[in-house]
Amino acid sequence: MLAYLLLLVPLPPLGGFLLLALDPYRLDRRPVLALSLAAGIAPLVLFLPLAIAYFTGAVGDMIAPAFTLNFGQYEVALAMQLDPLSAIGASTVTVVASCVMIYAADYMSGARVADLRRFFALMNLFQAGMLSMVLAADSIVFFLGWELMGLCSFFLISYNMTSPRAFAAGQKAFVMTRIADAALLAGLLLLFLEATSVRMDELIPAGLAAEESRAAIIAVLLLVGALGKSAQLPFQTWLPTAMAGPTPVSALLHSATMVAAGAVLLARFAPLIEATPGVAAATAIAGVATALFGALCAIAQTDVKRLLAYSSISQIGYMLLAVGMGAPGVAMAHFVIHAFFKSLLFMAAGVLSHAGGGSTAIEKLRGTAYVAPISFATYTVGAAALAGFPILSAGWWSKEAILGAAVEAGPFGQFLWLVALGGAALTGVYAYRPVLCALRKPLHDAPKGHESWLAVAPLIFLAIMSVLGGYLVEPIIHEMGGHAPHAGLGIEVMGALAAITGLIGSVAVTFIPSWNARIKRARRLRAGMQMDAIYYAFLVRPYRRIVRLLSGRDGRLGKHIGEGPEAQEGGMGDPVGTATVVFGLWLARVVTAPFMPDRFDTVIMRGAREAQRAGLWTRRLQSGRLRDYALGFALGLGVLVILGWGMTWG
Amino acid sequence: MTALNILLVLSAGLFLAGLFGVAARRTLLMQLISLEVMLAGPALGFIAAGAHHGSIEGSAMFILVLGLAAAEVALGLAIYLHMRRATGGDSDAATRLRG
Amino acid sequence: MSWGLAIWAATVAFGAAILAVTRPSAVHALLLLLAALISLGVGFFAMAANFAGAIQLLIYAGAVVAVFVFVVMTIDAGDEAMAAERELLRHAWRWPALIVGLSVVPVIFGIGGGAMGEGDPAPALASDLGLLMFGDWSAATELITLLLIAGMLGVRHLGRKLGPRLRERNPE
Amino acid sequence: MTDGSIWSVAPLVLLGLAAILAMVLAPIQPTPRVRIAAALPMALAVIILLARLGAPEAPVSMLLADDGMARLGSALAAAAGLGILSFTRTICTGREGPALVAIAAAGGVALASANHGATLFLGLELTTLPMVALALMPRTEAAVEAGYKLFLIAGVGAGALLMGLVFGFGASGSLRLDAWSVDGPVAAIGLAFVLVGLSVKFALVPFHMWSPDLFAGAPAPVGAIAGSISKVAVAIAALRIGLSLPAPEIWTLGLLLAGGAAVILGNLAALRQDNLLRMLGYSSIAHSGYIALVLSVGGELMGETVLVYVASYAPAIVAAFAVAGLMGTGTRLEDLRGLAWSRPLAGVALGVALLSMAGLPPAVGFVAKIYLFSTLAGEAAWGPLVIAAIGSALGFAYYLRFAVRIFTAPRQPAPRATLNRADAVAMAASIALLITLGLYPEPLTSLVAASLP
Amino acid sequence: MGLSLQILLPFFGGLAVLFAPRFGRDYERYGTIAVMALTLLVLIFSALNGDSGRWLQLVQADWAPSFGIQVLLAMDGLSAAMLAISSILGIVCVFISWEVTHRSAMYHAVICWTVAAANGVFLAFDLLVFAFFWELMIIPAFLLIGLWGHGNREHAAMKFLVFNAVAGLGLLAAVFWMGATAPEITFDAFVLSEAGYSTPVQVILLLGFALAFMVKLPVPPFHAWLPDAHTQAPTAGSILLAGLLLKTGAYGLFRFPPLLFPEGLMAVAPYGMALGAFGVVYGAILACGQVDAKRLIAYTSIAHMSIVLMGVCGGVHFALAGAGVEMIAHAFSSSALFLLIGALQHRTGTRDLRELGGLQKTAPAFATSFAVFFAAALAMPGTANFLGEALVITGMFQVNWAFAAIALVSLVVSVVYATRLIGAIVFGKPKSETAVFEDLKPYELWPIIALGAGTIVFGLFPQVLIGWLRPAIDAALLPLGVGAP
Repeated sequence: MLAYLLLLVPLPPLGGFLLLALDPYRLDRRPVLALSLAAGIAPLVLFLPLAIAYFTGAVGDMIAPAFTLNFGQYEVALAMQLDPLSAIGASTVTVVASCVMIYAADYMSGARVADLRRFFALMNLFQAGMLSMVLAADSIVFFLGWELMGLCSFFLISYNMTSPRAFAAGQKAFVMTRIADAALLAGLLLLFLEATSVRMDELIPAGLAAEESRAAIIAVLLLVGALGKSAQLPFQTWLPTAMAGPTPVSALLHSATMVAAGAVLLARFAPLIEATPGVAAATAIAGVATALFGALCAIAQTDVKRLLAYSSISQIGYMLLAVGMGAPGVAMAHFVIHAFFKSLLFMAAGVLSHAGGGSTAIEKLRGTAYVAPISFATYTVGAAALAGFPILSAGWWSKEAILGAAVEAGPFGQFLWLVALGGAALTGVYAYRPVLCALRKPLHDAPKGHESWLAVAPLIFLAIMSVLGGYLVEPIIHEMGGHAPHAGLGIEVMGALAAITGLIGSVAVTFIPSWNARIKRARRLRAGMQMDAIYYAFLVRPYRRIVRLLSGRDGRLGKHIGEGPEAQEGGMGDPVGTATVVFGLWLARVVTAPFMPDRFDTVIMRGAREAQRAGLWTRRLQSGRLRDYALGFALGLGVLVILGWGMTWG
Repeated sequence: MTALNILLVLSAGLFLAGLFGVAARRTLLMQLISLEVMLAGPALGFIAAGAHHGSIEGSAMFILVLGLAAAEVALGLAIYLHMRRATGGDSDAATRLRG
Repeated sequence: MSWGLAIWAATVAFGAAILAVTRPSAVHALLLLLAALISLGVGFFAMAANFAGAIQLLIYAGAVVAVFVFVVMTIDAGDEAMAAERELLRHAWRWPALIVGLSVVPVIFGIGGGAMGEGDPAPALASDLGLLMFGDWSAATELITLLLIAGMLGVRHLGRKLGPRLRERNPE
Repeated sequence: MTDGSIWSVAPLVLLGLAAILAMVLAPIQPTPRVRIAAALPMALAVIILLARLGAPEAPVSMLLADDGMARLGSALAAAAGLGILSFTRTICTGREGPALVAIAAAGGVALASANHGATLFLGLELTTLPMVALALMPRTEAAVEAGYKLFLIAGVGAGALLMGLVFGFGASGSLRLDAWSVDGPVAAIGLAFVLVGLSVKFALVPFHMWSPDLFAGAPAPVGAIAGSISKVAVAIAALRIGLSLPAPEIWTLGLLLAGGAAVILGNLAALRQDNLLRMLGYSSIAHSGYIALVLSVGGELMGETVLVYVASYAPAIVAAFAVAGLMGTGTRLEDLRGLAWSRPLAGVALGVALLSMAGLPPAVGFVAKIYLFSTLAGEAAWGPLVIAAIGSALGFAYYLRFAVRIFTAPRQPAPRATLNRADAVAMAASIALLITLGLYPEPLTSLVAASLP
Repeated sequence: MGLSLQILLPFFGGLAVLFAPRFGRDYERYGTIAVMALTLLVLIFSALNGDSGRWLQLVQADWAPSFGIQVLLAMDGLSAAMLAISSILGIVCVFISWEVTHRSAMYHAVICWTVAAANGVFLAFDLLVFAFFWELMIIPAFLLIGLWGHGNREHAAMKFLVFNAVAGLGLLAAVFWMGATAPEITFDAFVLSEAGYSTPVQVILLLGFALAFMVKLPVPPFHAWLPDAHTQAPTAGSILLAGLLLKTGAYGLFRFPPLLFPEGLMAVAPYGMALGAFGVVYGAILACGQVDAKRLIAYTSIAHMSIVLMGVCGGVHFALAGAGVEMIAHAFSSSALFLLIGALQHRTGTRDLRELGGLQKTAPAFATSFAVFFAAALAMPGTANFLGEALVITGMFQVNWAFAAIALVSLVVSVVYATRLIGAIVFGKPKSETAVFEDLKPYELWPIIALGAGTIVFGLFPQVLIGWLRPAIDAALLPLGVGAP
């Protein structure tokens, strides 16, 4: 019976979305805010008792079937389930979503009612999508949630309708994530063909039982799906530009939930990844490489949101490293902790930038520490967790767990551990830059602005979680069936040293003018190693040239088709289509010219002229003179009589 | 070469003479006269064949031919009188309808 | 029943016909036509088709040609008309002669040579003709009367003074 | 006169009565009433003929046959006459119009049931002379000229037919069509002459020259008679000759040459015609050509094809001429623009008639075309098949040229002209006939199959 | 009896509607709706109490025995779905052309006749009658584009006519040849299916049929008529064209090749799938390059229908089910998009994407409905389009992975053109044309809601739809001897 409660969890946000989007009752500002908050927080209210009951063992794993489909002889049962992964994921999502909803209620209060309604509708839809993905017991609901998140991210990134930059960012995000979704869909469908059923608990064993090459392909496809959605290395360019969206969106989607969905996916299908060693290694390498890449780029950022974006990329890199090392539990632990402190950082940065005159540049944040002390304090706690400040911050525990898991995974793991350690140090450098900047004196006018308690409350809660979260790491790992890695005192000391050097580096970079100038000059690094420009040059521009070539916009193909709309500028080219028309015209002219009763009148006139000449000849015959008619008669008579007579000779 | 053969050849001759007349002569009157000559041909032919075969149908057909000739004369002359006013009796001038 | 006389009469008629058709003057043509028809009548008598001969002489040669003469008299076919006619005829007869000649050859040899099958020649009695015309051939008699009526209707309309409406439709 | 034969001669008698009645009443009564007086006996004749279609044969005299072909032909001729009566207006055909049309119908009936030389000759002449007389009625110069041309050529044709009968009579001793022996040269030449006589009336090339001028010059009823009554009757007479004689070479070869030439010349000449009536004239030559090709090819389907073709052509040409009569003889292509909108019934009637003549699906012409092509293909007569195909392709071009013009939007909205009731009835009847038979050809095909031996 | 009503009712309804304006204003519109609704009711009634065998309903009566033509109408799940769509789209057309006043009686009559002809195609199983309705269908569409279109409509209507008429010849030739060579002249599809032609003969006949279906589908290279026809057609014309005429091509491919030429189909299937794959990519790429909104959607239709072609040629249960679902989904989504673009053009007078924009601000209802069908256009899960494409991809995975990959590429490219479309129309600052823009009127909103509901309901609960198509799919698979893998 309790299982059906599970089905109810994603329904309130869905209902909220419908009410807000279709807006049957023409709600005003206050009811809209109230409804959004209610719909946003309801899943937390519904799911928490279930989660607590589950974690305390009061209720075991359960599956709530929604309805069944049959394709021919296949029975396809859609359902939701409660198991360690979904419990942890769902609880994190609901908690973070509620915080962001409350924060957004204050942050977005300046918008028009219509925009507000649209914003909260999409946020609720997103939460429904994420929850249904996490709780899904079968691949169809999973993919439904997965794609729904992609759609909402597109609309939310381009929330600011009038700015073309926002729309471009949204489009780029949607296209890149869609490439990954296509790979994921392929993987899921292949799995479905293997298992002839959609249920996760049947897909995974079937995937394991599949023969070598197919299992490898499926694993690679799933990995690509994860990389795309979580903006890992090959697909990472869309996340920084996605910062064009409002801060709550960044806080919810592009830090805690959607971007980390890749990690949840890999954790869900971890057995498949581990079954094929090559793919596991690839995941780990991709993770570490992205972590390093993200950290490096973050250092050079001048905008706090882009900095945090790159930091999300690198943190998720760590999660992938954990999964690669065969410890999905550790990855999920870091997912939880990361969700807390990353959303905290985004929201705090939002308040600070509001206080610092609205721009998110780090320079503009100078002196905001004194204007918005609480949010500055919470930001500092978040930064500490991000940098993995030893013992005190939750980030340290989850990062240690990951590094420990890497060390335990053998010689290859130790090498990755070393790289990850460097990454951790770099993380420390960029994590504290905004904090230190905010502490410095304002250049000229002192920043004013205030902190409303509505915005600050979630920050405080998240700050607490960022500190106390460390205690959650052990239980999460055990819940997920992994064992907490104890890599010995030396490794932990090395970790702490890395964090400390990070802090020192950050202080140095901020306050030593020469280092600070070098960071400002690192333009290539700031632009994410120009990966964006490279993609544009090698992928987007050739594609645009093909499209223009085929659609005839460069006019070359369009002109010679002759009359009709083909010749006008714009989207008419379509070589294959016009090829058929040209062939048809040629055929008509050659074969059926005189009989084509059709608009191609040039053809008709030529055909008609021959018939006309013959017609004229016959009409001249009809001279009108009676004597000629009589002559014609006599001629006919003569011919027939001669023939008649001739016939009888035989 | 029985008598009937000769007579039939002569009746064909009459017919062809009439046909020549219609084809060659331009004035309406002469064309009408040639028409009468043409109809005289079959008259002779029917009577000759009827006599040769001893069947009365020849004479009967002769009477029918006669009836036709009479009707044609009437109509022909009426048309001739009417057209004389417009085209002066010349059949070649009457070419309003052509092409 | 003397076939010789019949053939002789037919040849005379043929000669007269040829001359009638080629004379420029209408009056000469008319007279020659009359001669041809009369000689045909004699031929019919020679072939013992007395009733047909009588009809030929009385109606065909008499009444029909009489109408022609009457019409020719009303129009003054003077000599300048004859000159114009001769002019018109001179260079117009070559083609018709050739084309009509086409069918003369097969007629002469085809009909001339064709086997006619021996028939039992018998005089065509008027009584048999009457029996046939109003017995088996009653339908044909009815139809020939209808034909004459049609001709009469046409002539009567052409002869009538134009009604008011018709006159305004064609003013001439 | 067994009782059966009374019914077999009744149609001819009724038509004669109609002619006489119309002639008598012409000077006294106004023409519409005269038309009704002529129409009633005709309608009765049609009904009797259709009723007796299945009845046993009862020939009234040796001159008139009474088999299925004769009855169907007579019915079509009489029905066509009825249709033509509806648009013989006093303005163009004088007070004597109805009488002449009745006579022509009687001639058609006689010719359709002629199995003897006399009725063949009389039937042929009875359809021609009324046409000449009718052509003269408007007394305009063009009409009289057309009448004269028809008069002379038809006279010459009649002379040729008579010579043919003379030779046949001379050779075989009897004037009955089925008694001809075809072996000697005399009979062959005789048959050639008869073929020439019939071809003149059938307007096959090179004897067709009177037809376009007559259609263009003379008033509408004359063209209608030439197109429907005379074509139907001559086709059936030719069919009867073709069926009774054992396949003489001259007959089939003559028809093949004349027919093929007619199809090609008729269609080509009609291609660039702008005058509606002249185009109909040339296209009627072409349709005679198609029938002649079928007659020349023979085969067991020949009878059915001729009857179906004729039955489908007659209503179409009558409808076309009803509309042409309404719009005057000089109607050019341009005058037809937007006819469907200014005169809906007339526009649709002409449109459907043209579609049927072109042989397009919704109208019965399509069925006739199927029969035509299946006969030609069935007998593997590739020459005529190719000629017929080219002909009908050309036919599409000029028929559709006129048909499309009718349905295009008029430049300036022409006033809605009112039709008199008789015209409206005739047009509506022909549309209904053409479309229903086109969509559901079963009654026509079974009727034709029943009427053939 | 119910079946023949499906054809006769709209036909005679059309005739009645012609004279409806005499009785009062807008009577022709109510008349058409009544006719369509009645047809739908009759359909539902005859579908519900249809017998459980292969065919829900079967009507057999001879029409012209001397030519071997008979009235043979049969309906199963697939044709029932198609008939339902045609009636629904008929009603939608009437709603959205509420402001068409130029010769509106004839306009509504033509709509009825298009539906009648399409119903004829969906029901006829006598090949000649099928070919007859197939040719008949072109005429009302030609009139719709030719008379009520805008811009260069004669050219477009003529191009449409020539393409479809010439293609129809292929079908006619094949049908006549089959009918003539059959032992006794008959065009009955069931009798002919046992005629046992040899494989090469089957391939040739199949090409004849396929030519007609592929031009109507349309699949490159026979698609040149679609963009012109759509850009010049009135809104109702576009909807009937996209929603109905394209489906007859798909229905034809779904029904006749497997029934009549199984071996021929198996021989040709790989090439068919390759052509479909090419069509998917080609249509999608061209859609990205379009400047005119309707042209863009026309090219997306080409891409979607190429997926249907791939599905039908797949010969596997999933592929055929996917093709069936995609057909119906595309009917809903493309009709709705055309409706919206039509409404847009009606208000702003232009379809050029460069001059539109910013509708979110001025017309939120329009923007929201556009968003729903934007999701459908890029096959977002939860819409029927996704289900169709996913099934086809699954089928392709079973047959050939390359084609599956290409179909996946179409998923990605569809995002590019879909975002380009919504970006140009909904996003951005309102330009001069779209500054004053009154929102969707009720008579435009209700059809949108109906079509949206159709897409979403079938997307989330496809059970109803797939159940309906099962018998048709199994029948299509039987002769291929493939059965359920």
